[in-house]
Amino acid sequence: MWEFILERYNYWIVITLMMTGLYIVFSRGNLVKTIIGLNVFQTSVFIFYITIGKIAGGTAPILMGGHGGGHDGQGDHTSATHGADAAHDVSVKPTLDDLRAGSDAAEAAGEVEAHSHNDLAAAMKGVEQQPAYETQSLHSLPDMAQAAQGNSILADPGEAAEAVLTPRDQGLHDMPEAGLGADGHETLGHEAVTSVTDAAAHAADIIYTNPLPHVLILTAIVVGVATTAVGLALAVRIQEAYGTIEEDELEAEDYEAEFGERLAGSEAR
Amino acid sequence: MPELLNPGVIFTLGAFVTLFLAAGLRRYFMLAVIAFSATVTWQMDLGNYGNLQLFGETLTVTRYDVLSRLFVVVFHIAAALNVIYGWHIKDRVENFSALAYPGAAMGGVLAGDWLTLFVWWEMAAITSVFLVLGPRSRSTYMAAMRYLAIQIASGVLLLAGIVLVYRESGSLMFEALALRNEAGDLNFGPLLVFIAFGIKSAFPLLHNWVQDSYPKASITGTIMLSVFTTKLAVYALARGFAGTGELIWLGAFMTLFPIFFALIENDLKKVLCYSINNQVGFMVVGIGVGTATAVNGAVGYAFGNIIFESLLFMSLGAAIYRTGTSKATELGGIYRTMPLTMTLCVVGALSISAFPGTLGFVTKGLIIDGVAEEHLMLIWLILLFASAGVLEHAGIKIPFFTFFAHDSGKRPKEAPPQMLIAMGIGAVLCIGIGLYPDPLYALLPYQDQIAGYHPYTSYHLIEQFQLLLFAVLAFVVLQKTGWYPAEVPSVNLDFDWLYRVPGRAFLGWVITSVAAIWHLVWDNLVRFMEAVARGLHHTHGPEGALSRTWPIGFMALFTAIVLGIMLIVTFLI
Amino acid sequence: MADQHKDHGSDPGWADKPWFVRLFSWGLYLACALAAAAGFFWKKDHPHFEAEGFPVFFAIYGFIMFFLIVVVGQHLRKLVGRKENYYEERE
Amino acid sequence: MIHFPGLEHLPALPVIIPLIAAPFTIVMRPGRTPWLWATLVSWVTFACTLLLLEVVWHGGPTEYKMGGWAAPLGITYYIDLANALVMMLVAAMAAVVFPYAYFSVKSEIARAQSPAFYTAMIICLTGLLGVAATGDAFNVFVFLEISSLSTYALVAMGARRDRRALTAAFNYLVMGTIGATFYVIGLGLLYQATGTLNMLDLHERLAGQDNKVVEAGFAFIVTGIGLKLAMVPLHLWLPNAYGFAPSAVTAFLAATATKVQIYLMVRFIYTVFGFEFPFLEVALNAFLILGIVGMFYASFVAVFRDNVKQMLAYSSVAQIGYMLLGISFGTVDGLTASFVHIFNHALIKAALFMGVGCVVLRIGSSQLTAFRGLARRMPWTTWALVLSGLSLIGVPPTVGFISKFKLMEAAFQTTTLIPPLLVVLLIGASSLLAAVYVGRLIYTMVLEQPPENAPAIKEAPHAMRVALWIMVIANIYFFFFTDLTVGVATQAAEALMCSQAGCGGAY
Repeated sequence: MWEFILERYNYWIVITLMMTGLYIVFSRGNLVKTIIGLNVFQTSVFIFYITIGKIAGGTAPILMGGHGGGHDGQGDHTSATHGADAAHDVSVKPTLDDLRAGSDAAEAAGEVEAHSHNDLAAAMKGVEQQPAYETQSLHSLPDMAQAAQGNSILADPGEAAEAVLTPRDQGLHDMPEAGLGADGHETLGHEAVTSVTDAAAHAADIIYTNPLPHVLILTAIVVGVATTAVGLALAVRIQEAYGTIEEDELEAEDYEAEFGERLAGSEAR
Repeated sequence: MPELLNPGVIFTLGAFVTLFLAAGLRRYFMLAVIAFSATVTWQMDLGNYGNLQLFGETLTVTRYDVLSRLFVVVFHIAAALNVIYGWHIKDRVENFSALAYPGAAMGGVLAGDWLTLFVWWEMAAITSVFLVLGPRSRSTYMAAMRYLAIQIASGVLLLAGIVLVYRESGSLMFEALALRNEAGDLNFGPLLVFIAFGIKSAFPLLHNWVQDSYPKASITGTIMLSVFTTKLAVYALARGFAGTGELIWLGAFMTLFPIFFALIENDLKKVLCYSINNQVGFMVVGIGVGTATAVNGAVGYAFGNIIFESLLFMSLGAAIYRTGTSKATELGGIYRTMPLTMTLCVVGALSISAFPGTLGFVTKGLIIDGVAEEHLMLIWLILLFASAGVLEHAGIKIPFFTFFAHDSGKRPKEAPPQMLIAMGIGAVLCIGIGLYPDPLYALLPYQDQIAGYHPYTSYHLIEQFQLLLFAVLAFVVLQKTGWYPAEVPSVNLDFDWLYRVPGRAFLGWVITSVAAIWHLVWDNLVRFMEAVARGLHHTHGPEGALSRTWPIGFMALFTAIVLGIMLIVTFLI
Repeated sequence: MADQHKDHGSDPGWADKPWFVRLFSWGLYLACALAAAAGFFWKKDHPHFEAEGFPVFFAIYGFIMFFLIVVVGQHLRKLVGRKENYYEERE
Repeated sequence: MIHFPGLEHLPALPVIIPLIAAPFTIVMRPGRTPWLWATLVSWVTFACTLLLLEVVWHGGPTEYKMGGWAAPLGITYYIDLANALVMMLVAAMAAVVFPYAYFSVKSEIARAQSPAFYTAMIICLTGLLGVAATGDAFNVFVFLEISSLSTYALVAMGARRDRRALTAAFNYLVMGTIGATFYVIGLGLLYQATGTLNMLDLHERLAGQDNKVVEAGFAFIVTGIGLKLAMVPLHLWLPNAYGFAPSAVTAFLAATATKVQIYLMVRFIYTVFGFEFPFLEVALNAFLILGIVGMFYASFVAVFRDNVKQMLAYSSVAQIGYMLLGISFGTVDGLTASFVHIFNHALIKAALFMGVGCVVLRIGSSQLTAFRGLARRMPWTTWALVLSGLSLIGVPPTVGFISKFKLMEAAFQTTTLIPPLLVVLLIGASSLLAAVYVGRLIYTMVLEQPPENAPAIKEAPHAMRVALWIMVIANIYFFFFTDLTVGVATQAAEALMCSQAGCGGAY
């Protein structure tokens, strides 16, 4: 019982934060406090996302030398011609730059963050996907995707172990045939996976956490900051217009504006 | 899209143009529209026109056949008479309705499919509500809203019925429906349609809106209202439910009950409203019988009724226009200065009573013959009884109390020329078609049946003369003996022996108790609705709990609660 | 079709003059008599109901029914008169 | 079809064009320039969406890979008829409302703020189009927040006329953020269970998974989107936000924002989750009941409202009830009815709010008393309001009738908790309520006398009147020509239903 609870300590943190944030929103009449409560509430979500992506023993998802995979998209990208062999010592960063240069839409607004981060996510996934694509082992595609799925589920190891087994076996079976080694796979590898097959065993020196939730959350943080900013700006405007940011008083004034009389008991509260 | 151009559309378009014309110009334009529409109709051959494709179904905007033709013709006449009669009317809204409302009625009559019918059905409700609103006082507003609510309710029922019928038959064509299936059970879809038609044709217990709303309109408004709504419904019944047995009894009851209410009614406008109920009852009986003769009679009588009922309304309206009142107690003796109006009114009265030589005679006989042919003895007697009743309230009471009776001392001017012209045309039609009915007969739907029919046979004349003359004799006798109730409500105890007549006492008892129950129900309904409205205002009004602005915290909490419920429900499933 | 049993002392119109009333009454009696008499000479060929064969059926029916309507109606006014006022008060 | 360069980017263009155009707007000189620019942008965007709809209609669903990354991993824009229709609708509303906005904005918003205003409008347009276009669930969140953030700012700009716009915007912000956060939480849970964010991919991988994680994800997402689309108990933010926002903003939002959210709800229920889940039945039943409750509750409130803008805002809540009702039937017909109503209601409400905007411009108030005798003072505006009001009730020949008819037709063919006939009668009864509040407005405008000391006023400017009447005419046009609405909606609904029923053709 205790183990069950303690093992999931990260979720308890998330839930505590979430409840704290929401409670502040519920109970505080001060608009600034409401916004801060909202912020806390959002923060809990960030942590939740991070906790999804974390893999025990995994390191930050920045590619180490020698473990690059084909990471480019297919299409008419500048980096599209990179093959698996050419990409050995290319880290994620230049790829990201390429993507930035290539994605013509993203520069315009605050949305730039959203796009580039999603692209980063895509890039990390692409690393995994590209080899399979190039060898035209078409039916291995979903398998690879399944492996990725397994990976993410493994953040919650107890639940997902069985779910991963079958697709993983197939996936790992396909890959050597395609002459790829475990290149793509190990990038997002996991000890449970790597310990099962030989192919994976000698390739998985470094374990990365799942990068996708991180990039998602970077986006969410940007949104959260923007929301907080707009909310606080509104609070400032309300202060200018009403001379108060206490909700009771605002309500009383609005009531008066609507019905032309004081709200009963508004002074008392 | 000339294909889509039918009288209904022409009138409607014309009505919208009227909105933008100068007041003086409108009446000429309106006449021109009617003339144009008549020309278009004249040149149209029988058949279906204006097939539209709307969500996969074919709609027939215009079905011009023997049944719809008759109604279109008479609606044109009525619309024209109204415009002439109301030549002095400069009110924009009323002018608009004077075209749009007949247009909607004609569109409905010409509709070849249910959907088009529904569209015009609602249009008729909406365009006519402006007439009820006419004087724009608080009480007319309330009456208009009640009127609109009832008319829209009819529309909603119709739509629901249409959907059901469409589901069962897979066809949107407006054809005859079977109210009952082979096993004798009611078909639900057709029943809804039936009730929708019934509301518009003012079936018993669904009739109150007529007396409620019509008298509140302006004079011209009342005349228009009297013509179109109920007759559109009669057409729809004839098309959809001819031969439905239930209609016979409904119709018979419709001819009966207004007689009594009309007798004691002091407001002559309301007397004529009851007369509408009674007259529509005759038509409904004819439709219910459903044989060729009876249906011929029903639609023929609809034609006639539109003319002479309008004539009566118009002459009464002229008196109201000059004296400013429609109360029997405040009118009377004005034949001295309005002889022409009086004469024309008498023509209308003779016609509605079906005196030989008038329009009523040549049409009503068809219905009564249709009933007799089917050997429906009781119905036949009821219709004869109702004929005597019509003579009483429409044939005698209206002209007598308006123009003769006790002298009110009023000496109004003769009706203005445009009114006299309109009434004159009506009177000429009454007498003209009465003497020479062949053109009307040529318009009736079942030509085979009408071919051998001659209204002026000796025994038919004798029957009718006996019935009517002796009824008039009864009136004279009652007058001379002073037994005829004066227009001022007064009770003469000399007659209390009559109370002992069992039938009469029973009838009185039934009527009072029905009235009492009705008021009880209605009263409580009103009280209940008021309570509901108050309650709703309490909760939904601007200060009500359900519509006020809540604090953010509450809203957020509410959201969390909803989420919680969602989670619990999802988990439990 | 006129009567003068209530006169407000104003000038009697033509319909209120005794000669007209007399003329109208006698004309009506005569017409009634003729109509009733005619009933005996012309019969319906194929009556739908037995009643139709009776020569003065319509005359009697018309007279009685009219009479009935009026007397019943008069009574009803007393009974339902309340109803009229009632409606108006509600409005 | 003529092929010209850039056409392969067509699915992304409606989102990209306004996105790029937005930052330029903010640096423009206050006054006419930003308005002209925004109008131009909206027209170009509208043209793109029309073209896109044409392509999808005749060429089948199209896919666009952002940055060239393939389907399950990269962000794809997946455009089928459903979102092509919604995108077209949103862009069309922008194309009409933006030109309309000039005079209204001039009087309601400080001149210095006008570049910011149009920037926010364009960004809002971007966000709404993005939500509709994208096939990636997380991307939806991003666009959702893009549109929402700009909306908060837009609503707050109504403060110049009535400071309550500020509190309304603040409430909206808090509620909107909670909704969006719920959505993100739900999405995180789904990601945890599947490892993908692509909608079609989610659908495949969710198949057969029915555990607490998925269930919780579902509950969070439905509540989140439900909040954004103002489903009845969660609608509290909407009336004030619409009521106090500048007129042009209200017209645009009322016509588009909730519609896009409804689309999103449909997308999640039919595409992402599909019918394999027992809890879906619960959600549909909840929609059925909440829809009906909303129809009546909000209509009743609308009846008693004296502020016409708020009255119409509550009416919007009621109309959302109709759309939810259509979704809840879980049939092609029901879904078609919902889509048709999404389209038609956008036309209706845009026209109504634009009409009210004209009145606010000339009389300076949206209280019912300001409408007294309006027929004589502003006949064009009045009759536009009357016609679109009739459309709201559902009187033929207006689009409102088509909506009601399709909905009733759909109701008859379904078996739900509530007997079909009752549902139909309820729909009819709530139409009567609409007739009451619209009737109240029409009576005030047409039959009451203007106040005695009323100053003479001019009709609304031509730009506004033309835009308004375009909407009114569209209200009548789409009654007679239903190919675009009913035709496309039916196909879209069939495709959506097919995708979950496994008939294979759709994807």
